Amino acid sequence: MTALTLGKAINEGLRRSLASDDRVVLMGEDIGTLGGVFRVTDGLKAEFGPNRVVDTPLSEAGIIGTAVGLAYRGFRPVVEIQFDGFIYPGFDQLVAQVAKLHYRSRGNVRMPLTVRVPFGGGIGAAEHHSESPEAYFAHTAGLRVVACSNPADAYVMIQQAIASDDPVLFFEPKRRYHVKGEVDLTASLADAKPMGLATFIAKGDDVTLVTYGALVQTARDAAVAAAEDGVSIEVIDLRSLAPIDYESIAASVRRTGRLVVAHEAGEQGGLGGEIIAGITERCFDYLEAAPVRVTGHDIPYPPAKLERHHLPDLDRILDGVDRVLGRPNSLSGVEVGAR
Amino acid sequence: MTALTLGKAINEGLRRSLASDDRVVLMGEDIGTLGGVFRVTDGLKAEFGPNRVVDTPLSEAGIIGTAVGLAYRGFRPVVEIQFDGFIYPGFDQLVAQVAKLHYRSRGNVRMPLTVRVPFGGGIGAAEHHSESPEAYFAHTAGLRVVACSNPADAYVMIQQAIASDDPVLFFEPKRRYHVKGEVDLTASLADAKPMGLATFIAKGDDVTLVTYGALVQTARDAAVAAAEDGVSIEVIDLRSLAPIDYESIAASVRRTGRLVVAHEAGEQGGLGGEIIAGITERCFDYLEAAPVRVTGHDIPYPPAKLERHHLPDLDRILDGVDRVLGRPNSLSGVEVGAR
Amino acid sequence: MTPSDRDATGLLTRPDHFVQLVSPTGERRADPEYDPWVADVDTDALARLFRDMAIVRRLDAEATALQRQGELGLWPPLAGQEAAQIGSARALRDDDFVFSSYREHAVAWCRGVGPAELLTVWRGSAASGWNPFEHAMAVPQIIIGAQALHATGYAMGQKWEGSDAASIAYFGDGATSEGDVNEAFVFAASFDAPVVFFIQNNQWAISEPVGLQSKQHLARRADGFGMPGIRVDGNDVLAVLAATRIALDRARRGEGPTLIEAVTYRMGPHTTADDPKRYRTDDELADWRTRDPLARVLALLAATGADADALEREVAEEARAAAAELRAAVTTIPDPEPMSVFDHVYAEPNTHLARQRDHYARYLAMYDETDAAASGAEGGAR
Amino acid sequence: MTPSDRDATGLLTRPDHFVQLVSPTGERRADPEYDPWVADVDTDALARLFRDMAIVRRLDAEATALQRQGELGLWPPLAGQEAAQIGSARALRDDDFVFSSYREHAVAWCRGVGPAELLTVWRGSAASGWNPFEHAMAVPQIIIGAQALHATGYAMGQKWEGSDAASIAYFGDGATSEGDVNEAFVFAASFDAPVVFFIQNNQWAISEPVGLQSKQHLARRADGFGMPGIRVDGNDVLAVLAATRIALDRARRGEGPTLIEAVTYRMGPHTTADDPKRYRTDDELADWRTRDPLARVLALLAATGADADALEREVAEEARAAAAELRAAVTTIPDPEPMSVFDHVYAEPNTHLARQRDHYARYLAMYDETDAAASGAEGGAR
Ligand SMILES: Cc1ncc(C[n+]2csc(CCOP(=O)(O)OP(=O)(O)O)c2C)c(N)n1
Ligand SMILES: Cc1ncc(C[n+]2csc(CCOP(=O)(O)OP(=O)(O)O)c2C)c(N)n1
Ligand SMILES: [Mg+2]
Ligand SMILES: [Mg+2]
Repeated sequence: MTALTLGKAINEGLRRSLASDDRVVLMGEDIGTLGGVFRVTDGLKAEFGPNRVVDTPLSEAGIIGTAVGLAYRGFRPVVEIQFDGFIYPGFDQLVAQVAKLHYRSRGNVRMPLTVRVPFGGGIGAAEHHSESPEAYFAHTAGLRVVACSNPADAYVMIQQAIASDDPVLFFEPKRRYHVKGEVDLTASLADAKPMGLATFIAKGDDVTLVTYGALVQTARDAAVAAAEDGVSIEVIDLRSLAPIDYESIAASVRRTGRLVVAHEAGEQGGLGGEIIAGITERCFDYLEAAPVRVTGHDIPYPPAKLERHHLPDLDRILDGVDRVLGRPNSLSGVEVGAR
Repeated sequence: MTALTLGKAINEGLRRSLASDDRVVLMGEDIGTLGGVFRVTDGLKAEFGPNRVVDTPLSEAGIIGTAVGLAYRGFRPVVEIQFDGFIYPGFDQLVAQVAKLHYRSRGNVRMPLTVRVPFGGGIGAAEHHSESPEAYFAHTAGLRVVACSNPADAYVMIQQAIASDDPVLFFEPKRRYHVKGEVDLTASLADAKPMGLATFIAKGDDVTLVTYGALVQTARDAAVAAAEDGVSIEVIDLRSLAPIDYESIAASVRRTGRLVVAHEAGEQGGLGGEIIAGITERCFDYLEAAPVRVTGHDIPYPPAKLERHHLPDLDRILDGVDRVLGRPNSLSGVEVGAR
Repeated sequence: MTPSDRDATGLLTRPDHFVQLVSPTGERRADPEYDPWVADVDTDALARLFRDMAIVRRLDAEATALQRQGELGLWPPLAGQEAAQIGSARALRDDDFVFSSYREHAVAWCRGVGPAELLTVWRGSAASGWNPFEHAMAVPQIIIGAQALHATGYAMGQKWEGSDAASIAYFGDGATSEGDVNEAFVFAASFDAPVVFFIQNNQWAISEPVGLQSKQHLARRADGFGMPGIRVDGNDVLAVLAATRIALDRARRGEGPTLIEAVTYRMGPHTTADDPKRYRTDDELADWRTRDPLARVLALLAATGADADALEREVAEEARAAAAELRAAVTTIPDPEPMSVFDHVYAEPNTHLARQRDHYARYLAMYDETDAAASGAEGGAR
Repeated sequence: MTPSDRDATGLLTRPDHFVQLVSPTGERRADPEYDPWVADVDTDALARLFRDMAIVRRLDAEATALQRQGELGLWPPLAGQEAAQIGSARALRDDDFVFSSYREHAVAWCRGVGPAELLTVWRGSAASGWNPFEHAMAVPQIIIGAQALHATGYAMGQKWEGSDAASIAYFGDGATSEGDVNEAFVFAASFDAPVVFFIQNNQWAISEPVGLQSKQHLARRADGFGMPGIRVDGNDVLAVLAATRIALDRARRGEGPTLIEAVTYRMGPHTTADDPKRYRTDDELADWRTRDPLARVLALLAATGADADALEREVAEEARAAAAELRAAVTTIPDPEPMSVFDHVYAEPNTHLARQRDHYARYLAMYDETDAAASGAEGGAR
């Protein structure tokens, strides 16, 4: 085991994928010489050369569209989108091409792209640098969507995403890039937990708390805090956002009867709704209270000095837990059905 | 009252907006000389001239991006996207600019754009011509999203959308373009029902059935068919997809205790999940069964000969109604929670 | 086929040159720069090009008829663009790769796409009609311009592999306004990708004249992106062949992309759903008919002493046969199985889709049972 | 200011001309085409241009320092690009409209944007610092290239209204690879929009050299889109002024868009978060220092007999004062109210957001109550 930051763990995962399959190519803005604005690809161009780690022109549609062509040719492109908010110029190529080509070609053309997206807020950044666009992609048939939350997972999951014959949107919680964790660099992929499965981060009996990405750590902290208060929270790191591992969540909710979903993305049309609907469908008779969403507001990502009033934090998650438990909370006494 | 097709009703609404406000400009591919591929803008260029009804170069980002500039200058651009599947090249301008500019400019710059999108399937079209991308926009803070379902609404709502100081995605159910209905062309906008409110299409006591766009007619037919079977369905035409008129839906569900949501878009991350979560939050104690989604599959839109196996139709909606009522249905005996 | 002493980049020196080797009336026009590239095209070869064009014109007409008769959902006719498509596609090697839009039926013909394969997607029977790797040609692209980037990426891969094969992207005049096409130019130039950008400027993007997209010749777009641009008479099959060969030769030699603007005309509607009378005049059409790509080849053949009439008759017969084959093929295209709607969404197992598929199978089965139970009852399940 | 006998489209005749009116060492270079456009720039006017450049350089350095000291979250320095920005912005009329990227602090200076207005967004205190309509300048655009389309649309509106005002879009060399910028060229040309596309080619897009984006001079991009392109020494304030005036004049006279490539250099990091040592050499920087935009104006002034030393001293004093004002301003920027996070999402009432806002207000209020109840307790609510 080696202690690595999450960013470095991804770097090592990329290195291993590059080394083990010469069809893997990395593409993106500033990923080569500079090693990426977060240094996630640091050293890889020097090691594998400019045809394997490719600095591209400044054009997201161009990057994804040429990656499609490379996939046609049998390559496995790993694309970096510099920040979450810069993925939209490439949206058409992702939604109309990457997601659909396997279907369109009746299985003849595979699109084993991995699209790496540093996502989420909490770093005091400028506009467009803190977004959580994952729901757009989870709603897009043909794509798989995953989010890592810790170095060990990140190291394995990036390799699984690259090895997948389906296109994978790979979300990296940028504000956790510098958090360290133990990583087994020699772990074999064959034995690894599939990236489609969720992980139980903390066991608990009273409430099931589902989240992903940067908020997993916050949820874990919330569980610790709640335990002091006598509330036992089961924390699930979703990992796969599409498809969702409903089996794991449902198993938990059948025990706890209560569900809280937390994400940084806005509530309206966010994944919280999907998960609550999916679980209500599967566990209706087990639910003891209406599931609760704790999310970012439905606003454009706010300026840095306001982001703490946007992002779910430990206290807001615990307030959501209180709501689902019917304990005193911010909405106590409010007729929530009112409008 | 005049009997008009839905397409013609929108045409009349556009005409009235163009006539009453000289800052209104229509922009799009083939909307001028040709009058649009669905003829929705027929005759308007001849009537208002080429600076009011503008044939643009073939570029969706270009259309929406220049419309942003026109809005800066005080115009009210009404943009036509030729088909649903062609909106994605303009996604970045919509999500990163149109949706955010009022916020970014602290209220100084208004974006009173209307983006007209013929949407949905059922017309036997080629790929990319039958999509339902509404959930992407409903998840985008700063946008409003509406869908009309009949000529009378279409005539009023298009004018309301154009008059709105917020950007509105205006979804038109293309397979209903040719369906006629009575329209009051002299109706005053001031008295009209706000486009943010849902409409009760049929009153009923047993099940609340929520849908929008082309499926409203299907839902109405389903209610008639169910009535023969002794089941009383309340049909709600959502009209506004963001924000959602939860007050109307909740009022209904509190009476019926049962909710079915139907849409052509895929289930995963679709609006059905949002509505079920929102209603569960508001009406948990009133729910007598798990709400049910009846949606298109989570697949790329299939070839024409398969679309009837993709789109929810009367029978699939009634099967969903049977599920929520616990009557024999396609999933009878299936442990739905199994995975 | 490659005049070894020639430097293809010489074409950069005449950016405004309009390449025409055969005039509309069939005269052979000498062009010292382009002639060597078609020196091998003797009477027989020219006859073969004519044959290609005549057959695809006939197939196109047949497909239009099939659409009118309800056998196809839609058809985008190529009539008028035979020389642009045949001239360019006949310049390709088998191991070059084609990325086209929806109108390149003649290119598909050259790539060996069969009649049923060609019609499948327009009949609405399946998401596509052929395996791209069998014909080295991607299936039709409907998102305007998107394929330009795919061709560029593919070519980058060809280059990185050290192959001397190239790729070619076909798109229309309207497509040049899309960001994707311009970004493809940027990438192709930056990576010296062995790709040919082949614009069929057929004067129209549905109802919009090319002048709305650009006030400059489209071939001139190339220079600013750092590649040569060739403006060629797209109704002159010989000139198109020469231009495409030059561009492919540059690509193979590692000199990067070339842009070709083939000036041609869409004689028919945009698709069978379109009515061109709403936006263009009969005169315009009549004018372009005088520049018909087939007629001039026949005239040239006649002028060079070939028995053009005999050829025409012979080829007409072949074309009739091909059309009959096409017509026969359309009914052989199988209707898809209902459950195939779920096939190929993913390459790997997907839990969510598996469940959805399973539920839909039960739904369909319920109807079968209901039908069986109420056998003879009309109106389906309910 | 407009030599009435000149046809600005004459510039099309010299597409490869590199416009330079003042050499790096301060010699005035005659240019018969461009000289008339700056004939009014006498010693005083030149001194004013120098003053602008010197002050913005100082302000830029101060802002960088403020970032280092934690007063700003981020700062994208303009150092090196003073002539490009001042020369172009001083060519504008008050009723022209500016759409810029994030680095055009000198343009903002010319538009009368105040120090607090300038810093607000970089301090992270609000979504933007000024009202675009007060300064006829949009707030900074971070999505690369998006503003090129906004400027084009705005200009279309100006034209439709019959105004003779113009708009200008500022973007970088890297931005030319984005689809949006190319689509803006298409629209601008198609509608003869009175817009100036002003590229500051500062040689780098973060770590990527301009050669990765284009192998051709960026000014050459213009011709293929049907507009003139001017390549100008972006470190020569006089040349930039002349070029921008020509372009604006064309716009006002209904002749449509012009593309200007101002060849300049970013002396500092991309932003304060960047470390340029990772991707470029000290030699390169040193080389560009010899082409400094300020030094050459001083040299020219000295050569024309002005007291350059006095001017420099005087302006340094002014710049110091401006910097002090900037520093003072930063702390006057109010911290935002928590609930303002919900402001201005919509222009009209929105039921969903109103409910969400209401819930969050209750949430915050709960903490106030808890705080009040447990007054003195540490660590917030829990
Ligand atoms: C992104 C996108 N926008 C719009 C359309 C609708 N559309 C289909 S064909 C067409 C015109 C294309 O013109 P051109 O590129 O000249 O090709 P041509 O049809 O003339 O061969 C348009 C606007 C589309 N298919 N894709
Ligand atoms: C759409 C988009 N992609 C990526 C980025 C990240 N990014 C910010 S600045 C920059 C480089 C811009 O280079 P250039 O256009 O030359 O402008 P300069 O910074 O040199 O002034 C990049 C890639 C962005 N802001 N927007
Ligand atoms: Mg065309
Ligand atoms: Mg730059």
